[in-house]
Amino acid sequence: MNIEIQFWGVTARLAGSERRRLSLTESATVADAIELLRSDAALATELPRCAYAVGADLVAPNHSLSEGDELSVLPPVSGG
Amino acid sequence: MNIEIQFWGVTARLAGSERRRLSLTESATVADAIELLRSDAALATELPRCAYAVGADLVAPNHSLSEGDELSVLPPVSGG
Amino acid sequence: MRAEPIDYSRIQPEPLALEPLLLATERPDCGALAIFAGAVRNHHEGAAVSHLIYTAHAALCDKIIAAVEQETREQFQVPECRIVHRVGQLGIGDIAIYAVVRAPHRAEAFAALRYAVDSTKHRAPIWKEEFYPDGSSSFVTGCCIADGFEPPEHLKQLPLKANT
Amino acid sequence: MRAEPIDYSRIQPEPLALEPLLLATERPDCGALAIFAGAVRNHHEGAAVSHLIYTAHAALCDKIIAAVEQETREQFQVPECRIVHRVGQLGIGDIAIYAVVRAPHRAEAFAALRYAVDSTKHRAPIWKEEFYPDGSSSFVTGCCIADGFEPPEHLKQLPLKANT
Repeated sequence: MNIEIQFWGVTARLAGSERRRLSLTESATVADAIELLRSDAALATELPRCAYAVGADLVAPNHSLSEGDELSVLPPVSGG
Repeated sequence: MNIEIQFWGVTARLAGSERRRLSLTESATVADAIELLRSDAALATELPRCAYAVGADLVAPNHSLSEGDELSVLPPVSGG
Repeated sequence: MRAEPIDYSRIQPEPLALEPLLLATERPDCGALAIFAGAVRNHHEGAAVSHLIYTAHAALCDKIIAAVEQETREQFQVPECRIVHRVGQLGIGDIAIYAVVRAPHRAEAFAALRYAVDSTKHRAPIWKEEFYPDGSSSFVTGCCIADGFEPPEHLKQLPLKANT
Repeated sequence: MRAEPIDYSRIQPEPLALEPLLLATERPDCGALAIFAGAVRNHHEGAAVSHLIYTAHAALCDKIIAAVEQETREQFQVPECRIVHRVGQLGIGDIAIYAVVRAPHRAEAFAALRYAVDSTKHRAPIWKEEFYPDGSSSFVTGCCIADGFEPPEHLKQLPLKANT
């Protein structure tokens, strides 16, 4: 299946883009997507400090992904 | 000497007036003025909970009064 | 940041305005602005309240509130602290007190604001008379200024407008 | 006090206004109003800052800030809590966040305000990019949302505008 990664904050800078399509096996989880993203050396060290969301829901690493999901990569926040 | 007492808050209600002239001996202190005011039964119980000021200065009981001083009787405060 | 301290009255009979306090304290080095407003409630200790009358010893208030502002700035290392209190008749929802603190960071702003408000309530010679729907009234029992009172030197020495 | 919850956007590209938050939260039973404003400072960790750009995941922010507001009201028993955050380019002195709490008494208002601001800063998906006088920039190192992350049920279940 295909999902779309949405990079936020510094991760967009590191990824060189705000979006990236990812191809995953049918039963893939958030953790599988992270594992695939880790092959990008620029992102690898930042990913463990990130949170993840699908749409407007924060999701845990064991969350199962579905075709067409938008998975947000949320680096440490600095609002206020 | 003569001084003028200025009653604030509930003490003005208890004294029945916002002001009262007091005749004191020449070397009188704030404590002496308080002692004289205690003869007013309506005020007697409130006075120990009051602070005292001459003009815009808070004063301690041993503060010496002078002719014409305005001595403020300041009951417990409830601003804000 | 400003050329000289802006004079203002800490005790005001008119409705209090927040905007002048904010404008007078603007600073580019302060990321945190903390504000407290005390409004007249429609109840106190279970009894309905229709309105209040605040009275204040204005000259002594000005001096004591100026001292509270200075203590707040020094103890919490905050560049700006301003407090104003209204007197006269106030209706439900009317603002009786504004306290404003500006600081580089929020932790000291919160702590300083709390100190400023608590100190003003405990020490400023202001009295609240509550009026009830039946027309009766009573003075609210408050804090003894005299409790362990030992007039600190700086309270006697501070100029009236020591808010630089 | 009001007929129905007033809808408002917690993430705004326009300059933030305090007045609508105050009007929307007025209550005759609340004597304490505590407000925090976070403004852009001209310095950060010793370096001069010329301006900032805030970005936010608006939909998730709205949900998380709504949850923070609800937690604040429930944990501190305060009837009103509102938080808004600005996004886009902000200059020095511009307000990035307002948080407003109303409560019957000041103690809970202070505590609730602090919780609301701290929680928003730690949990809302908002990122600050600082720009320096030489034209360079960097993202400010912030708080890991993921630290010990276990998404609480109410964060998933809250309707987007759960601010009654």
